[in-house]
Amino acid sequence: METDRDHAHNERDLVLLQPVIATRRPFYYLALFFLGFTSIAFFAWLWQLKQGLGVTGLNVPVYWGFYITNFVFFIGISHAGTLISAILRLCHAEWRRSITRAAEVITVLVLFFGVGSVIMDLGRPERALNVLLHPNFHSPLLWDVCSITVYLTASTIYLYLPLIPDIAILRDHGAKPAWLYRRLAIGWCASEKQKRVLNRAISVMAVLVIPIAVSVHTVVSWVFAMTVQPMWHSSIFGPYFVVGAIFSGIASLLIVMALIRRIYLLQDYLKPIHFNNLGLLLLVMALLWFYFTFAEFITTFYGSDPSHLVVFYSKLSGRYAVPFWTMVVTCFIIPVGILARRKTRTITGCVIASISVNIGMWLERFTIVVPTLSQPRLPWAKASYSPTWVEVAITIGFGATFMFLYMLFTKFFPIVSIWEVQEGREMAIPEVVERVKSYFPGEVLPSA
Amino acid sequence: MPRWGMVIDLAKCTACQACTVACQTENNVPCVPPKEAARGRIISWISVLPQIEGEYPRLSMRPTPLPCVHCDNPPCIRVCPVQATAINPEGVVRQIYARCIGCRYCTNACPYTRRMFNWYKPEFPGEFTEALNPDVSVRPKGVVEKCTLCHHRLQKARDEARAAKRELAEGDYVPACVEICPAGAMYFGDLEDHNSTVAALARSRRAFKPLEELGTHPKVIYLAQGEWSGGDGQGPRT
Amino acid sequence: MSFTFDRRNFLRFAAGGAVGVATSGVSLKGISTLNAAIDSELVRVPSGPESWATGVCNMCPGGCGLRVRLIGNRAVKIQGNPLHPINRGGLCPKGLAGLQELYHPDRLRTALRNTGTRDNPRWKGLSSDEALGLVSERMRKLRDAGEARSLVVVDRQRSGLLPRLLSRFMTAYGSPNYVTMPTGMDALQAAIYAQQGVSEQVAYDFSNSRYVLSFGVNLLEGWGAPVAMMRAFSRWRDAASGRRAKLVQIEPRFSMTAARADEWVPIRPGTEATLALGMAYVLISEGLYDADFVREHTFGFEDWRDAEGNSHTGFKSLVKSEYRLNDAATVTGVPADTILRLAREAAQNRPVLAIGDRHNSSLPGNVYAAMAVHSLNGLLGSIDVPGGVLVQQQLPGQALVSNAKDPLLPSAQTHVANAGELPQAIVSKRPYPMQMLLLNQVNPVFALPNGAAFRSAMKDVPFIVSFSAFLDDTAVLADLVIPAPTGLESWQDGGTPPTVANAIVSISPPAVRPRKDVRHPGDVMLSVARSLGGSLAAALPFAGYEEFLRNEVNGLYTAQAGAVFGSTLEDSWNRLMERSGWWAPSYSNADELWQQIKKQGGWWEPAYSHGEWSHVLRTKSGRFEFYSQALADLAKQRRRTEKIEDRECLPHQPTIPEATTNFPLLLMPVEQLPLAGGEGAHLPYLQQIAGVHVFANWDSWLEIHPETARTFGIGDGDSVWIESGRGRVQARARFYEGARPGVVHLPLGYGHKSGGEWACRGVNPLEIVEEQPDPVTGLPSAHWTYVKVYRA
Amino acid sequence: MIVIANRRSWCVLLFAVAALAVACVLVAVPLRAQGGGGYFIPGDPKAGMRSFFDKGCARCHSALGEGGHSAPDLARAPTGHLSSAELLAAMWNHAPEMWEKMRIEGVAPPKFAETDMANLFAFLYSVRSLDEPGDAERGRRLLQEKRCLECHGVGTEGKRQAPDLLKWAAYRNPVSWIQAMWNHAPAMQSAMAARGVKWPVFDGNDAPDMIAYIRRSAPSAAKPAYLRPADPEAGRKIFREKGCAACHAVGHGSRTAPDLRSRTLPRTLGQFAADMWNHAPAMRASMQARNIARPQFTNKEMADLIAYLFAERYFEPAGSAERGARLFQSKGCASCHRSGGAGPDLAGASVSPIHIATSLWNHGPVMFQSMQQQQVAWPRFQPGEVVDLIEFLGSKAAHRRDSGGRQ
Repeated sequence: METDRDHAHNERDLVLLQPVIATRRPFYYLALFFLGFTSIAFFAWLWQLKQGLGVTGLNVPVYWGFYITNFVFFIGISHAGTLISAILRLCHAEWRRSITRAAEVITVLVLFFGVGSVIMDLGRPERALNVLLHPNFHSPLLWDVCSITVYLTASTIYLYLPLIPDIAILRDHGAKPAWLYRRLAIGWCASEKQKRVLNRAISVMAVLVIPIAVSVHTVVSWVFAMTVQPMWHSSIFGPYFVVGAIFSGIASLLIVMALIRRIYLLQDYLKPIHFNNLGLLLLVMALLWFYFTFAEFITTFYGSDPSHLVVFYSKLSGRYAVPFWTMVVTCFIIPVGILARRKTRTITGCVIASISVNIGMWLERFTIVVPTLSQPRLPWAKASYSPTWVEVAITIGFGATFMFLYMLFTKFFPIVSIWEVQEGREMAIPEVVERVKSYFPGEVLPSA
Repeated sequence: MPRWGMVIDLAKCTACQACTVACQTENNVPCVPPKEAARGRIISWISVLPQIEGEYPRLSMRPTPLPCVHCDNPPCIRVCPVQATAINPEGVVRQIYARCIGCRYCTNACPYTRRMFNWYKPEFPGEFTEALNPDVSVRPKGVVEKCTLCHHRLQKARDEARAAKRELAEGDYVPACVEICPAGAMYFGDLEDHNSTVAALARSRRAFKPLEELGTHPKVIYLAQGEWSGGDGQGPRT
Repeated sequence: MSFTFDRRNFLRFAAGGAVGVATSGVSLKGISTLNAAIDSELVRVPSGPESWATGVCNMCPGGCGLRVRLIGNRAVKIQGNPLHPINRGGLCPKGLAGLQELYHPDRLRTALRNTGTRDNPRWKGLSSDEALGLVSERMRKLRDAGEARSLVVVDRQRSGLLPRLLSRFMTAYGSPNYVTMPTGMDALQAAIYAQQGVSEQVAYDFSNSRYVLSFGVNLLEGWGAPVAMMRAFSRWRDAASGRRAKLVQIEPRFSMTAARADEWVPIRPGTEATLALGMAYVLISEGLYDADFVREHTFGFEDWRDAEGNSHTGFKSLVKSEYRLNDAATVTGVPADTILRLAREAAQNRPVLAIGDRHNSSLPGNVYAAMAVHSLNGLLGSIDVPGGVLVQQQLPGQALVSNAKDPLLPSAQTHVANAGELPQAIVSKRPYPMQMLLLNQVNPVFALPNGAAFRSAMKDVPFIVSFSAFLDDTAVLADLVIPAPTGLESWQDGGTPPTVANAIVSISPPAVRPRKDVRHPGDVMLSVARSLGGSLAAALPFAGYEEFLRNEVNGLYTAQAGAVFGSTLEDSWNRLMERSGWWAPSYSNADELWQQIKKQGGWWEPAYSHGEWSHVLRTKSGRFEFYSQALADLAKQRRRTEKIEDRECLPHQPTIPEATTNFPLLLMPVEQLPLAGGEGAHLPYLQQIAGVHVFANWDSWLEIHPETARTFGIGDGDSVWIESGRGRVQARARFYEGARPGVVHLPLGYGHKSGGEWACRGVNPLEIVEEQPDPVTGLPSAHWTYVKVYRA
Repeated sequence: MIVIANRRSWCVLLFAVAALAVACVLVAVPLRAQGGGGYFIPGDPKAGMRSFFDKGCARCHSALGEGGHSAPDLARAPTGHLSSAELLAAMWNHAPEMWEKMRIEGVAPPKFAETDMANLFAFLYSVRSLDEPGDAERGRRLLQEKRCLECHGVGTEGKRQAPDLLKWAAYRNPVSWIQAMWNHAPAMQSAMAARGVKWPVFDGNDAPDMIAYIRRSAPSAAKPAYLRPADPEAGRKIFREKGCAACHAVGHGSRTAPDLRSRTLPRTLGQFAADMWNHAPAMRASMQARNIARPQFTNKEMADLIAYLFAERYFEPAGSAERGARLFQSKGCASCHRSGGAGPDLAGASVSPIHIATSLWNHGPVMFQSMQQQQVAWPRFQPGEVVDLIEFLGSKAAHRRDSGGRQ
């Protein structure tokens, strides 16, 4: 029952196909720019492969540094997508419709970099498949392997399913390469049956993906928490990491949205309200994050286990005070300062807060990984860790490559879900009306 | 089945670090170049921890030779994703170099920081290769290595005992560090055998285990330094 | 185009899957290739038949015996010889590192001849035979010219058989100038001579002592016979030995010895003598000293009158007037009750050993301070009793030349007595100009406090030969360098190490084939003797060093005493026997003895008979002299006067220079076991473990108390200059709580100028220490250098 | 210089003598028990020393100072001479005390094989026969008291009528000293008689003490001259050839001179030799009376002779089986050790002190425990009683074996 107005809107939605169809020159420059970093990172990795991990700044006892920080950070960001979009979907938050795709892509892409970071970190990456040949199910790292694999599969499916109708649209618009879209559309013709199947599949995946996502980051936290090392061995780590993950995920999503909005001129689709809503969510997460951080540190402080306190003070006032307090400022003071006020919760405000949060969350990962390692229980040499160019290059390269792949994605698929927006426009409004009405006493409505 | 263990008498240790060097020569542990040493890349399966406390002039030092303590409940084994480290029935925690993927999770899980990583390909400048022990394989870059309690010596001792048609006796199998200790501060043997020296020492009132509170159940046991007790004719006070 | 899961789609997926598996299969193969490639970078260790050889450790004078594990002809492991009485199977890290010395990349491959100048050497390789020819030619010329006496040999060892060969060579050649390197124990030795009249090496019966007072001696850090010392330390703490002995370390710095001691007494630097005399005050005033011993066997305790009727101050009145308890406490900074307690404890826990003055293996202390400390041994009757101060047994055999020179009189008019005074003798051309210098594995330019003087004096010597395995700081100034073998590739021998009482001879055949064109100095000297012919050839009629050793073993056999190294059990048995007058040797002729020595590592005298006063108290009075008549004679002789002060002959506190505003900090060089004796910096094994207490390695560090550092604006790990009146060196500051405020420490053994990249790391504190000759012996001692420290 | 020259010539003489010795046996104790001959102590003292350390005896006990110090030095306590049976008796009587101490210290009593025990006995026996280094101070007093210095000099001290004692300063072994003195005894005796000096008698450690003083007074550390291990087999020959056997008996009834196996004779070799010196005038008189030539000895001969006598003294003369049987009843052994009793029937074993000592260690602790439970006191034996008991058990065993053979 499409109205004309809807139809007109639908026609206008085709602007979303624009990035796929037409590519302007700056895109190539930007791509080259990113690829430049990628190639430096690649070279750095080859160097590392040839020489060994000695080319990093790692040492005894700081065996983990940038790579593992990146791993946790990237896996954290991956919660942007799938989790947020799944939660919003399940909550029938209708404003989600134009942002879910952007979020889900982040998830899928960034997961590769999470896994990639671990591969970078391996002394013998060529033996990585030993995790399948000789799995040790007692190892939290193996749990990670499992949960990340499941998560990657699930979120890829979860990305793909809502993509099918859009791919069909692309196919129908003769986007090239046609064979790609033909194949990927797997015969979508928007029949009622297909829609029903698809919607059910998406709902099922949304339900599935939430526990998987929670598990992923819990398990990541367990990599640390399952050891007996001071300030790693903490039961709060699971939820703490999940919250942190969602926190940084939302922040990343906000940044990406702002970029897309700006570059592809999608102001109509990514409106201040989206930023406002996500900003509020970010605010909530900032408060939650602070709560967890506070709980974690206050417990350690009152527990006064000497080995824990050494790490505690190295963060609060010792060698890691700068990253630590920067983290507190960037993760809490700046975002809360900006987002708590209606006036500053603008798009720019949100982006500033998000960048700040991402920096802060990276630092949080860093101050979790490194200080504990550099203050072992037994007094070895006071170890200090500073990364080498290899680690920095690979870290930047990972960021750049992620951006590049993300750009590439927007060149093949619409970054805002066309059909969902359309569907929302067509079906959601009455649905919402009905739903809201159902919240209140009054006439009993016949079921829809 | 024996349970191999070591007892280190801190009262006798002079912190000379002969154990460190003996271990290096026995187990083909390379010396890293000075630049790498300065970056904390020295590989040493047993090192002496100085453990200095206090302020001038009230100072104390407890130099502690620390090898892998071969926990009965080793935190490192649980975390290895590829089962590259395992505890054998005789209680020796070993590393399978050919399987290790070099993730260094075990090195981080070890509360004693007694697992070492090969940051580079091991280098033996000049003719140092001549001094390599054929009983111990040289580790490639990128894998974790650790104290094996000189397991190759156990195999050799077993073979010799078998050839002589007798049981393995106390003292047949001793790791290089224990063997060399000039002060005789280190003891090695079967903790399960109640008559062995180590078992007797492990029962001593001076005995304590490193980081015992973590529940790792180390099989390297220390004897506290004790104090001089004046002219009362008593032995070392505990 | 329906969205169905039909057959065609299925096939399509299947095909895709197959392709995927195939590609991953290929990549798996690639991965395994990569894996194999990385692993194949590894050194494959060749196997071979295993065998064991005996050895003698020559990494320090400690005299340990080795067992060397061989695979084929490769030495793969050094262990202690379990039969050797010094180390009983144990070994220090230095001995273990001998393996790296053998296979060291910086070793000299051939003999080298300097065809350039001393300042700008150009090295030309030549065969050892050619080099040998050069040496004999030079020596012949010198001898023919009637200047035989101007040949100087500087030897490394003091005990053992090579010194015997060298000194015999020198005697036959006609030169009195056979000298050894000064050691840290020289002042101590002089004090023993002054008070006991004994010029043999002093020995301490550590393992039977019950109370050891170390006045700043770094007992556990490479002093004396390091492994024997560690074994004694272990015995002090062995429950089976009945009672734990107490080690009291009196030292300003919290050294490793202080850390391992039962009590550490931090003391104001340089006031050890006052503390010792303060303790003597307590012992005397409380009547705790060994009155019998003092009455029967000492001289100069009470005030006395000499033959001319002049009255002299006795030790008792000296102590009672000048070193009262409270005064001593004020001077030393050690609380009076601590001094009181230490003295009482010592008196109640005999036998007591007092060792000092403060010195380490390369820097001697002060003679008067050493006498003050040794006086405690006299007061407490610790002379030649079990657990006391002993006198080293002389090796039996045909010693043609006595090496024992009067330690108080190094500078005789006829010869040079000590490498330390060689620069002075060379430069001043007194007693006569030196024409040729032969350095046997010594590095005086690096190791002596007057190394710089040595370096410049070397320019005045026309011909210098160095036996050295490395082109070290001294060898680089020589005209001819003959590569010396390292411990495992030649015949080795060792004598009784310092501080050990029982006579020991260790001998071992070469364990491996020589790596390079090396020549044992003994072989060189023997072939020189042969080619010079005449009396020289007659004095040393041996084809090679092995034959010389064999001949020395004959000497051991004729002594009809002692035993080949055996298990502790056999030693106990032999000791039991010898003590009751029976000798049950395991050999019946010299040949058997030789074979057994080669197999077991050596021969020794397991028993020591105590209380042979005529032997251990050889002073004028035949007693232990609190008032040293030898010193009195020396002073009279030197000043050509009969009038000397009592003070010159009695132990006393030497004066201590004060800090100045320019140089406010006292620099005390310290020694670590790995680089003890200034040797070992070229060995990575040792570089890795030196400085463990400050987490330093491969480099010098400046130990500084955090408070002191903050006063001078220095942070932990800062690179700083340490400047004295002589010059400045740069090192990294390390905060060390164990450094006394106002005192800084630099480790010895670092900062070679030549000898390979590894050896040349860090700085040599001897470059900036002030040279202060000891007032009595004239030997270089260097304990008082004030410095300033500032950020680089 | 004269002193040195003399010393050297003495040394040469000594070495010449020593070189003659077949020197693969130690002190008074022959090692090769299997080597034949009748005077050998079964067991190897050096191996016994290993047992002494390895079996943990040395943890508490010492032997001449080597070993632990919390229990008696077995070379010194008890002070008298002990034969093998007496060693056993001492061990038996103290066993419960030792076990109790071991129990408190958490040490398991060691188990012995019979050869171990034989070696241990050999070790204890020989170590007990060694002289201890003397006390020089006491030696100096003795030299005065015994009026030696009225003729002899020691360096600057004493008179010059007789040779300076420093001439022999190299001699470490009291036996060497006594031998030298013995050979000159007649001359000395007359010189002393002329001066009215009483014949000096050396008790206990007198001789080593004096030797220690003389050594201490030597101008520089004298190169020591030791005795080589002696040969009891040769000693037996000397005993016969020098005519000792004419008067002395060795455990076979009394003759005119004392039985040389008597347990009242001193414990150590040196003291034994000194005893010989002490009786020199009496012996001389007795010899003169019987017209026997006074024997002269080289120091090796003297050592061999004493070695032979010590080998003899290891064994006790046979006891009485009858007394043994009574003891077996009175000490309460019979209440358990009978056929069907709580303890094993002791018949059927070849019995020797070493066998009993081995069983004592291997089974004793259990036996002691069960005795305690039954509140039976641990029996104590006098040395002679042990011999009787052995005799009894031996005869009983023989009886059983015989009857067994008949069945």
